Amino acid sequence: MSRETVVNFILAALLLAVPLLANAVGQPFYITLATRIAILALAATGLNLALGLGGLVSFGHAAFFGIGGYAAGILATHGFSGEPLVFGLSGTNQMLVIWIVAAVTAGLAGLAIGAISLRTSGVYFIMITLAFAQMVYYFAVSWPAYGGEDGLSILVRNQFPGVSTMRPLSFFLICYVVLLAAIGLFALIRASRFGSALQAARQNPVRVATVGIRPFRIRLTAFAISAMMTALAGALFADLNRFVSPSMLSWHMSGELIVLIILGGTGRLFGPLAGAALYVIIEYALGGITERWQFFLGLILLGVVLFARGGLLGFIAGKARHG
Amino acid sequence: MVEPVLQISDLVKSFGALRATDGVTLDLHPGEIHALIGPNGAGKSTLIHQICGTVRQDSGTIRFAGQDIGGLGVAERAQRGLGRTFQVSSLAPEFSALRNVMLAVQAKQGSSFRFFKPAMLDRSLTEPAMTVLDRVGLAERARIPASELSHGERRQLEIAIALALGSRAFLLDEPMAGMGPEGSKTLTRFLDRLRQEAPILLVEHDMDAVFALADRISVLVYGRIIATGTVEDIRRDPAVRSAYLGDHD
Amino acid sequence: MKNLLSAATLALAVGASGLAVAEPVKIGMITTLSGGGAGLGVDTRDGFMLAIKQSGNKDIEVITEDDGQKPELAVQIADKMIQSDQVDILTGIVWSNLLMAVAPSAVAQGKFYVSTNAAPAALAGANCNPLYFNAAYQNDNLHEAMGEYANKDYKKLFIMAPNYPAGKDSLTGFKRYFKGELAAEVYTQVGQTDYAAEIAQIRASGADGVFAFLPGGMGIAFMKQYAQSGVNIPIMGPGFSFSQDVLPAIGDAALGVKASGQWVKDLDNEANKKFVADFQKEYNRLPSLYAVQAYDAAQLILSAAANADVKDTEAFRAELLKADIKSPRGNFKFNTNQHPIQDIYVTEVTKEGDVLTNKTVEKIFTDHGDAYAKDCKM
Amino acid sequence: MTFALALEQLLNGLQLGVMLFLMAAGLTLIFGVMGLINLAHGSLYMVGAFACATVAAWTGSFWLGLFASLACAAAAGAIVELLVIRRLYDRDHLDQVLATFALILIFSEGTRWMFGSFPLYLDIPPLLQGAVPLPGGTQYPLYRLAIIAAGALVAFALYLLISRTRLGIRIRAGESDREMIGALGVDIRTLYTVVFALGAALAGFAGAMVGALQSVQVGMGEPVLILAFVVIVIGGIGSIKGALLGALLVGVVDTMGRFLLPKLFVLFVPPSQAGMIGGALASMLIYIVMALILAVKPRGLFPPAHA
Repeated sequence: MSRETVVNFILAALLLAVPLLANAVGQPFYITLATRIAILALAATGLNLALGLGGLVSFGHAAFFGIGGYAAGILATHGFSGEPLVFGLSGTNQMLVIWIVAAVTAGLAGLAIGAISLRTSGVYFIMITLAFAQMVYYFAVSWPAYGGEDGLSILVRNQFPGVSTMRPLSFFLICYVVLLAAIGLFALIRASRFGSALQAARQNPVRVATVGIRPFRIRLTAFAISAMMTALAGALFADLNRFVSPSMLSWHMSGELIVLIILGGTGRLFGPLAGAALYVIIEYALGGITERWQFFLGLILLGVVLFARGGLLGFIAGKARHG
Repeated sequence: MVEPVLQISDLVKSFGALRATDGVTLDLHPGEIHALIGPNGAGKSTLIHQICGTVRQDSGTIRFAGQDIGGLGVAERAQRGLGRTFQVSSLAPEFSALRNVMLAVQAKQGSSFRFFKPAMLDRSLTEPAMTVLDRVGLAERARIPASELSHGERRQLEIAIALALGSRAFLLDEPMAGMGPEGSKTLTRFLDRLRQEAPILLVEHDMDAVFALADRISVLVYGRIIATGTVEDIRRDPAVRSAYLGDHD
Repeated sequence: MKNLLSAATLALAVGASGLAVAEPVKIGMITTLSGGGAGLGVDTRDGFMLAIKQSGNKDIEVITEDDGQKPELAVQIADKMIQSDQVDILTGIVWSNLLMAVAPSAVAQGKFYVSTNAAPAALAGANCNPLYFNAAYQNDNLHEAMGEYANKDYKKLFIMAPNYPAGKDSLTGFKRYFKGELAAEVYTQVGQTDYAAEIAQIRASGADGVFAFLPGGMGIAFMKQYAQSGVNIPIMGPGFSFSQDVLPAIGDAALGVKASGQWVKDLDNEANKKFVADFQKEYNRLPSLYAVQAYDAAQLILSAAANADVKDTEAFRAELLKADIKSPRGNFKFNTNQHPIQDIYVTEVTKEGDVLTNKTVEKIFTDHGDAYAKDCKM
Repeated sequence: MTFALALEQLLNGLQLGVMLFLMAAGLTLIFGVMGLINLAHGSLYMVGAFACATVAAWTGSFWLGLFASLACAAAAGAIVELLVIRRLYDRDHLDQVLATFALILIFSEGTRWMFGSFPLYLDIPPLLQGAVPLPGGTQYPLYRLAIIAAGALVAFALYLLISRTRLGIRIRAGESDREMIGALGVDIRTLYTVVFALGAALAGFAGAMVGALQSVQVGMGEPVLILAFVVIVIGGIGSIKGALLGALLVGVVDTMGRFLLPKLFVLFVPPSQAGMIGGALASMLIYIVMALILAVKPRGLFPPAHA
């Protein structure tokens, strides 16, 4: 077992142990904190597929995060009120259905946004993805039906068959399992033929075309899968907060998702989890000490980018290895 | 007469006032090594770019295996069996040599959209890739990342990739560049055998290698082919001597 | 409007200060102390803490945290305060969108929420809740007051607000009372900083007055640009557009603007004089509307805590409902939906020495409630 | 719609465009010469506004404030370049985005630390107060006309700087070939610091000019920053000409969209609905325009030849 595998295993075990312990000693807030870490890690794992494997620096993944959130919020609202949604379809409060809707919607949005954005590269790609996210953001802010800027409250957390989702620990376990499944999927994709093509397209796009693999299709597919995973996280995030608002779509959110990946270590399997854990802990610990915590967060980020390029995992587990 | 694998007629490409390719006609027959030589700035790169599709010609035709490929993209040409090697860049520098070749195998199989099966456990990828690596003499270095291979090894890897693609013709862009004398000799022997797999259009500065390998040589100067012929023809050609060999020797 | 509680307000008017309390009360204050809207949160916190300090009550513990004006952060803090710190009462949120994220789930978990500012219509009508109190107003109130005021002198108004729910509520509230003609109804972008396009429309509209709801930086930008435009149509708006926190930044451009407020600095009552003096002494600046609202919220909690155990939800709620406080606003009592019934004034921006502030022009509504109380069934 | 109103809106669009150009010129220059994507450019804009407001409050002179905004923003730019930015030139865009994102956090919270949470006051100088008559019988604020003039002047000065001066030659050389310029014996490190400070000064100047018109507060740079990025992406990153035309395009499209779209929707739906839908669409309009342009021209309208 490589050192990174050991570190990954410890990370996964810690994320599980903390809420169990918190539950045992009656400190449910730490369960909430761990749930937040799991969900942000899931969102960032989605982005990592595009950014880490594919080299696609999307500065607009908040769009997918928010689409997932709104899918959950809107379906739950209709499920609660009983008003039909569209074409006579009703809302629902079943998480499994919501997840599918969230993922499919975001996948389609990802295909549309990707189809245009992937025509560009470099800075243009960063900026056009940002522009698309801004479009969705302004749409959500000014569309009155679902709360606009005020957002949308989900009065009761959505249901999962056989689990009481209002219990913090149960909800955490759902998020945890989904996160591990996503990380597993990430690992599979990374090692697969598709993953080979995607990573090669990042390393040398021109050259990849000369062997007869079209980077555009590979990237577009990766972008859509990435969007779906991030949207799934968005739906869970909405359920965690029992609330959705355009702030999930803001460019700060996109920036934060990138931050998580870099903090943890770009392209690494558990990078997003390490990054999310670090970020939430920094936010919580610093926020408890000073109102100026963003100032210090900025300094820490700067330090990581300038001096610790491998992120947390790079620091602990050494240089990344590739197959 | 056997039909040429690659046939280029009256190819023209201008950049502003500069005619980089000025009515080039060139062909490549099965089983032969056709070397393309010329001084720096003669337009060799531009010509290669047009053949493999990264630069679009202004006029003229490129036929490959009996079909006009002048309007196709890079990937389509590669899929039809036009194998190109590069002077510097590796396919995927972070990947091992094996995974680089596997990538070529999967490209040939046209099956990049498989998401779940680990490629390393996929014998339909690993076996052909290992076979090819063995043929170019890289089997023992299969697990080394491409970026850590030596200069010559990377060249061998490039050829392995072209072989794995099942190329029906090779476009080799300065394969000898940066090689030591020993490496050059090994590679020369290898290329000598390679021509039986598929014909080679060889762009090369190393005249020893060219004269040792080439069945025919074309000389490109200022975007024009000034002579085509056997090694002996070219050695004797006065125009070539003055335009090229003159300032080289 | 039902005044079920008018009797309650006549009950012993005992000031909160100096009363010993048996049971400790833990209050969680979530407000905006960083980011663009921090000014409002700082005033909220300071107003609230002034009342707590004056009470000398050692059994009241207030935990304050910064929400950075981010809903998801506010939710996280609320979870922490409820689950970890085990607070009894939450308060302090400035913005409607953050309140909507926090309050419904807080009251669902059996905690009191006393709002110091945000008052969306969504929580005032059918979705009112016994544990949710609003010590400030209902979002529509100040806009309604301006609508009523505009009836006197204006025939044709140009009205505008940002394109978000509070903005739409604002214009709806205004139109509920304004009987004249509308020259145009314009929705601007949230956070917009350049109003040249709107000012051009105002110039061309033929309106005889402008009603603008543009809180915070938006109002500052609009007023400064309007003053330079050469358009002389009078401006009016709800109090928060011309509150003490933004007036210094607008500068003289604000002079003469009419606004509405349920509190004005120069209101002639003892509680107000004391409050303004104390606030200035403590913080060395003039209080804003937000400070007063938070001050009253703290007073309400203190008064209830003096007479009931916060763990006894029913009793504590009954004490809160009595609204047994001396508000700087003067008359103050709760409506059936636990939003205030209070007087609303029209004010004008003036200069006292070098300091811009608001002075009272007239009382436009007496004992004003809100339009949603009738839908609230508790 | 009258001629006067249309003219006024066109001027408004121009004025917005000119402001955006001041921001975009610095961004695009920095990208063109150093290949750096700088998210913290909006923070330098904020620095300019705060410097101007503070100095104007001390001295009572807007003009001294304006000078201070140039000096402070340039100084802040130079310091940031020396401490942080120069370590980023050979990094990929991802690292640059992250590091400059971190700089935004530091600048914003640092400014709040120094100046508090309340907006500062900055007034238009007496010389430029009031409005002037326009053809068509309407009036227009003198200050906005002054901004348009100042922006045009800066554009012209930049043109002269780049085409006629030694510094300009070096900048152009830096844009076309980074290795070459070092070989020519130009001190490339100093050149980069100077270019970065120049871009910062332009942003600070814009911040001060706009500060007098809007509110001087923390976070004021972010909306402008995003618009400026839209501008340079539309114009072609690295092209000053592209930045100018992109800025004017965005300024006019945005202003006209906000003005005309609600009017357009009045034809189909009731007025208050039209206001909302039109307003919503207007706020998305420039992003839609940008996406359309990039879909057709993936490297903007005027992509620099070398990139």
